[in-house]
Amino acid sequence: MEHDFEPKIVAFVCTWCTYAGADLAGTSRMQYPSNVRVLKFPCTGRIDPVFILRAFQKGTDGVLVSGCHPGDCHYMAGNFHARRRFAAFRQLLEFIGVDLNRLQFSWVSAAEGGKWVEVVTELTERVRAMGPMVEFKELEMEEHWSGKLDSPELKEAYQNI
Amino acid sequence: MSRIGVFVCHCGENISRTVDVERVAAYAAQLPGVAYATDYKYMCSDPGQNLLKKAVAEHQLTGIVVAACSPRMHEKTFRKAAQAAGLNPFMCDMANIREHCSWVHENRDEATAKASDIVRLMVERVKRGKVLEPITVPVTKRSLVIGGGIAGIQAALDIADAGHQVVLVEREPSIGGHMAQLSETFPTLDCSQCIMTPKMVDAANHPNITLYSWSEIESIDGYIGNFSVTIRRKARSVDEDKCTGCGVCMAKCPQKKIPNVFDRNLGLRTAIYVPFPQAVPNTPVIDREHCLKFKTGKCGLCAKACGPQAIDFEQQDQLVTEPVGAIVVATGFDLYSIDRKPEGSSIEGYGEFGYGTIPDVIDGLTFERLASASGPTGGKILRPSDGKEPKQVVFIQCVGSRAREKGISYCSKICCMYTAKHTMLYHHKVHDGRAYVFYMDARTPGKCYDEFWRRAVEEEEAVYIRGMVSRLYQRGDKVVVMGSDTLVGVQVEIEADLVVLATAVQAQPNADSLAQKLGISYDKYNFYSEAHAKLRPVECATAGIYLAGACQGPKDIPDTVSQASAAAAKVMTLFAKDQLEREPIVARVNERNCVGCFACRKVCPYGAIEEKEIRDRQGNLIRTVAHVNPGVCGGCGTCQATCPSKSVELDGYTDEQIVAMIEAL
Amino acid sequence: MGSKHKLTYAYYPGCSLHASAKEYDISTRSVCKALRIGLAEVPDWFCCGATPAHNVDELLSLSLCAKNLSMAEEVEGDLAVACAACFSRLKTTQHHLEHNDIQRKQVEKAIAAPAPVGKKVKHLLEILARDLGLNKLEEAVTRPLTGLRVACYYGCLLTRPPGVPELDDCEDPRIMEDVLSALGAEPVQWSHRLECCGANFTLSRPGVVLQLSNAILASARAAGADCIMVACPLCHGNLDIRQQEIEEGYQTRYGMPVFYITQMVGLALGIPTPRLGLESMMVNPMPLLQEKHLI
Amino acid sequence: MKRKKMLLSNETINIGFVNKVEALSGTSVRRCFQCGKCSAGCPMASFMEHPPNRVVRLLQLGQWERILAGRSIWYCASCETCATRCPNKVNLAAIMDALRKLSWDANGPSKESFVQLANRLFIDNIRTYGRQYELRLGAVFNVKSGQFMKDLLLGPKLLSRGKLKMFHSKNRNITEIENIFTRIEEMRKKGEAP
Ligand SMILES: Cc1cc2nc3c(=O)[nH]c(=O)nc-3n(C[C@H](O)[C@H](O)[C@H](O)COP(=O)(O)OP(=O)(O)OC[C@H]3O[C@@H](n4cnc5c(N)ncnc54)[C@H](O)[C@@H]3O)c2cc1C
Ligand SMILES: Cc1cc2nc3c(=O)[nH]c(=O)nc-3n(C[C@H](O)[C@H](O)[C@H](O)COP(=O)(O)OP(=O)(O)OC[C@H]3O[C@@H](n4cnc5c(N)ncnc54)[C@H](O)[C@@H]3O)c2cc1C
Ligand code: SF4
Ligand code: SF4
Ligand code: SF4
Ligand code: SF4
Ligand code: SF4
Ligand code: SF4
Ligand code: SF4
Ligand code: SF4
Repeated sequence: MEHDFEPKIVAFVCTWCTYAGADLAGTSRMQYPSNVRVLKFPCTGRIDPVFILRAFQKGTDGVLVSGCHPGDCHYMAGNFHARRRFAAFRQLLEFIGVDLNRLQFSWVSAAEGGKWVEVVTELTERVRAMGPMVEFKELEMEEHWSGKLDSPELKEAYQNI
Repeated sequence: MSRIGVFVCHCGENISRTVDVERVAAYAAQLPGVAYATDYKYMCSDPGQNLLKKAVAEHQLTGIVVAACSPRMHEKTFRKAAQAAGLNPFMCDMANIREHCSWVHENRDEATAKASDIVRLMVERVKRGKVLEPITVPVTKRSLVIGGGIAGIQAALDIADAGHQVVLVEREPSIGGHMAQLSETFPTLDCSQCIMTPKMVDAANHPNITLYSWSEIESIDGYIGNFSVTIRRKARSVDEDKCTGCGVCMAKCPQKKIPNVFDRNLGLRTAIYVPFPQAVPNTPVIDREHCLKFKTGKCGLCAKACGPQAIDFEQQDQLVTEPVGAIVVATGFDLYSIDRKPEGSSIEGYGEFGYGTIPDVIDGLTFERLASASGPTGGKILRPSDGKEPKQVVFIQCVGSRAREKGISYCSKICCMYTAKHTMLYHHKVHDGRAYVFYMDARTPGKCYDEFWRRAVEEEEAVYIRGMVSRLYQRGDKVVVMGSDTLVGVQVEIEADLVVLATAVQAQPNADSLAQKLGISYDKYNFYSEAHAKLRPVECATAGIYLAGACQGPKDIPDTVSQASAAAAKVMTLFAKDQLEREPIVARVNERNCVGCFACRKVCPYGAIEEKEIRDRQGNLIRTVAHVNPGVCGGCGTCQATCPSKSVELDGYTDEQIVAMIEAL
Repeated sequence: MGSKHKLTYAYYPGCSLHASAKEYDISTRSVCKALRIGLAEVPDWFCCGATPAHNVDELLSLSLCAKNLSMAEEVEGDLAVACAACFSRLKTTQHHLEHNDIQRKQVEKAIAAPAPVGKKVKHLLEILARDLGLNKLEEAVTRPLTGLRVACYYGCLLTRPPGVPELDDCEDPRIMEDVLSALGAEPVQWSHRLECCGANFTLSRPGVVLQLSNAILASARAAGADCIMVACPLCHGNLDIRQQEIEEGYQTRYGMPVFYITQMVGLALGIPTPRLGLESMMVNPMPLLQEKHLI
Repeated sequence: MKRKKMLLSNETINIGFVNKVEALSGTSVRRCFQCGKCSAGCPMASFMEHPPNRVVRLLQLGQWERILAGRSIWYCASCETCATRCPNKVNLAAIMDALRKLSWDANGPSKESFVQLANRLFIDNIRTYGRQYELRLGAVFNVKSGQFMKDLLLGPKLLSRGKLKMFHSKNRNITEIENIFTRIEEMRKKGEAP
């Protein structure tokens, strides 16, 4: 099927769970939209929210962050710290005007090839319907960045990351 | 300048069916920094690997990207090949264009475009790769076992039999743990002492085992292969080397009325004592709280009586330090206390069951002492209040377990079985007596376990009542049990002579402080956490530390012994090498930038981050910075994402590498 | 509480203390006067709704109590409550108002006023044992109740559920026994301290009450108690007023006087019996008191 | 009692009712694992056709008719024993309150009319007098329940000891009580309160 707009999707995944889950989708020959590019991390704990900001700035339209289920972290607690960090990060993103529907957090284990396909397909379709990500470009144009970064809410949100 | 080689694999037709591999290779060839790109039918085959090796030499490649299957499949293969060709193995990476591309997309153009993107990203990554050397650490082939219950004894014996030195540390005067207190054991009903005592003696006499009883861990430093343990040998007041274990001292001691904790306070002991006759070592300890000499300065009868002059009232605690390479933690469990609630709490304890104010309400371990042939009643079941033989005994299961209200939601796993055992032991000893059991579920998963329970019901005629008890109270010399039978749907009242509560298995009260010394993690109930519930059940996430027995969670003896042997096997695996080699994916601190906030230390799941003092030439402290111990770091990268000043970096996943990939998206 | 500091309370007697439990009210006032504990009755208080209200209409029950609490705000001091049922309802209401925002808003709408949560609600037992203090109480005793064996009966509502009345441990309370020991009496160990007496079924299902209260009386007797001490008019009604009926129904004889806690304190303080309302008790306590030389 | 077979299906399991009970009582019904500790200690269990644990069980299965048709809920004395001892912190006493309210609102179909009647009179008394008026409560109950002779002998004894007053003075601020009743009624009409 042809679409007017093909979003660029980036997936930040943990090597132990979601990466392996995506592998499983492959060995099972499941099909999903080809929009996604996968970046592998040792653990979601390694994922710095700045990476996500950077990806959005670089014209990515949707970001997926996915790792092990709670309690299954290969490193015991990395995904727990990641979760806490991202909870605060979402506030920040929302504050600076990113539609949170562009950002998806999920848990996909090494055995969940099907879930990987679902998550990727859903996100791709959702972002496709939303259209290209323009918020950041607008923000940069308005040069509101530094001004907004000084507001107490943003500072607090940033400190909570 | 990087000179990267890109090798695009067809995988027979697995990749080339949907990805135009030639186009991908051509695309790769023109990427900045790529010196050579080609495609080949089977990269992992010998000719494929040779192709790679040859190219490294011919094109003076500094890095390699193999665009093929998942790295989980062949990363090792190609890194080995790269190493054989003289490259640092970590300068070789794979672009996954099979599992993540050709197998999941049908459209050839889309798949080819995506494969090209994946290759581009990986090229950017390898361009910024660093030469990493595998980390090696020497291994001290001695091990420490903490806790001398059946778990600790078994692990110590296995390791010692394999020819390695073991230091076994036990907090109490004797090893043996809870198993030494048991009478007979399910599911076979062999006598606990009979199978336990030989093992205790073996452990004490083993040439490779150094036993420190009446000792505790003071501190632990170091990391896998290289721990340094300081042990506090508590003052025993008896010289272990001189004492012959004759027992004359105990016979002479005038302080004879001290409740014996080992016998759950049913029996009495002297101030100089061994907890039980078969104790190992058989050297007494003076209980300084009760000894007259320590209290009043007068007495010393024991010292006068002791032939070898072993008694030493002046003895002090001693600290010894032992270097070890591996640690087995086997500190066991404790039972939920049914005593009066702790200060300040409104719901803990079991007021409704008498708070330990009704003398004939006892717990399972007390029942074991009553039933034990070497116990205070010589194995006769006699109730504590008046020493009469009880004719109706009520057992209540799940006391404190599966009770969120008391703060414990887990099942203690062993009490269904030991209660069934208790009904049998009781019936064997009191033929005209009857055992009643209030239970919610009978949980008997184990070899011969359900059969065992059914035997209690069918042959020993224990009356099992499906329901809980709300209250116990004293009426005359009986304990009235107010229960319910949920199957019939009525209330049940039984006038019992003795009530036995199957109280919950809990972690040792000081389990958390030991864990903090060891740097291992524990759950909210203070049971120690294994690295992976299914696949690494005897390892701690902290390298070089292993778990055995009930300290990790409620366990019966078969499970405890299996886990202890497994932990010993893990120790032996570690000791099979002289040097430890591990992937060099570890974090590194940039000491110049580090502001010493230690946010990283808070999140590190491995406790790998230490404080390091930076001093000037005169030795004055300038500041304290973080330092990652590469032997301990697991490589998760959480510290890096957390560090506010970006002073810590994970090798193999540097910010530079990742940002470059994002920029190249 | 420092010795110079005067103890003054707002006082919520509750319906029963103005009717069937008037001796509880009388003795409470006498005892407090003797101990220099000031009581100022909350003017125009309403019924707390007791069990029937929350049984079928929690919002009504909470609103009635909230209204009373808000009227009590007008009177200085913590709110002293004698009846265990009122105490339980007022504490429960405060618990809900503090922990449940939705309910608090509904209640505020119903009473058309902000929800009052600040007032400390205290049972007389707490005031005697903690605010005044057991030592002070003991000092004030002029006629120790020596030799009197008493079964302290808490009933269900004084201590339950956990975390709400917070009077004492909900399964093994000691506060009544502590007060009683301070008076020189001898609390007996017995089994039915916390068992239910049938409570307000006294009207609708007296048969239930007879059965449950009989078990309590029997247990007190078996423990060798001379009498029972209660802190609740409902319990009193079931154990005292219905005692004769129980005796007839179960073909037994208890003759077990049932005192209110304040009557016991009053006796020990040497307050003349008419000011303790002893004559209102259905089971005549005089023979016992004479036998023990307590009057 | 005849025990009709329970036909379970998505239609016969009334989860809406369960949710209502959970909302009203603020406690989880599903958490109960049927240990029976509540029933073991309940002073009223022997008077109930469904002991407390079974009331919760029937709720779990959405079998509300079976509960409301019986008199178990009207025999609960609100003694809080069950709630105090439940290992799962199920507040069964609050569930009983919720069930009674739902039954009361639906005007039955409880068989235990005596208890209902007593509750009704008690609450009417509050509305009329602001406080309890025990003599009237007892008298009206006896008349309405058809037990003219009940506690006949008790009355004079109580009167003679000054425990029953022949007359009852109304609270001076009785309108405020009426206001509370009417406000709650209005809130209910508007759906603002349960
Ligand atoms: C009533 C009862 C009956 C049972 N019956 C049976 C049965 O019939 N069959 C069966 O298979 N299982 C039975 N069990 C279970 C059995 O007791 C346990 O499986 C077994 O004891 C666990 O052994 P362990 O070595 O892990 O722990 P433990 O026996 O608790 O030993 C731990 C040891 O470590 C020591 N220690 C603790 N902390 C420290 C420290 N900080 N430093 C140094 N030393 C320390 C302790 O002093 C102790 O010696 C029963 C348990 C109970 C409670
Ligand atoms: C439906 C189901 C669900 C489960 N879910 C869980 C779960 O959620 N969590 C969990 O922890 N466990 C679960 N289990 C249990 C788990 O599957 C087993 O614990 C585990 O598979 C046992 O591993 P094994 O290696 O001992 O045996 P197996 O998995 O049976 O492996 C034995 C292997 O030996 C081979 N073999 C047999 N005979 C010979 C021979 N003579 N010569 C050579 N090879 C031979 C077999 O082909 C097989 O490959 C589940 C089991 C079932 C049935
Ligand atoms: S390297 Fe991987 S993709 Fe290539 S042939 Fe081998 S298995 Fe297939
Ligand atoms: S201390 Fe002396 S007397 Fe006591 S057992 Fe040892 S050798 Fe015997
Ligand atoms: S000195 Fe102490 S231990 Fe020795 S005999 Fe006297 S009391 Fe016993
Ligand atoms: S093992 Fe049995 S008795 Fe013990 S907690 Fe589990 S279910 Fe209860
Ligand atoms: S978080 Fe960063 S700055 Fe803080 S101590 Fe760790 S490495 Fe240093
Ligand atoms: S990478 Fe992970 S394990 Fe290593 S130091 Fe950082 S947080 Fe600790
Ligand atoms: S006590 Fe609690 S868990 Fe047990 S049956 Fe009753 S409500 Fe359910
Ligand atoms: S509150 Fe009701 S159901 Fe619960 S124990 Fe008391 S009478 Fe029984």
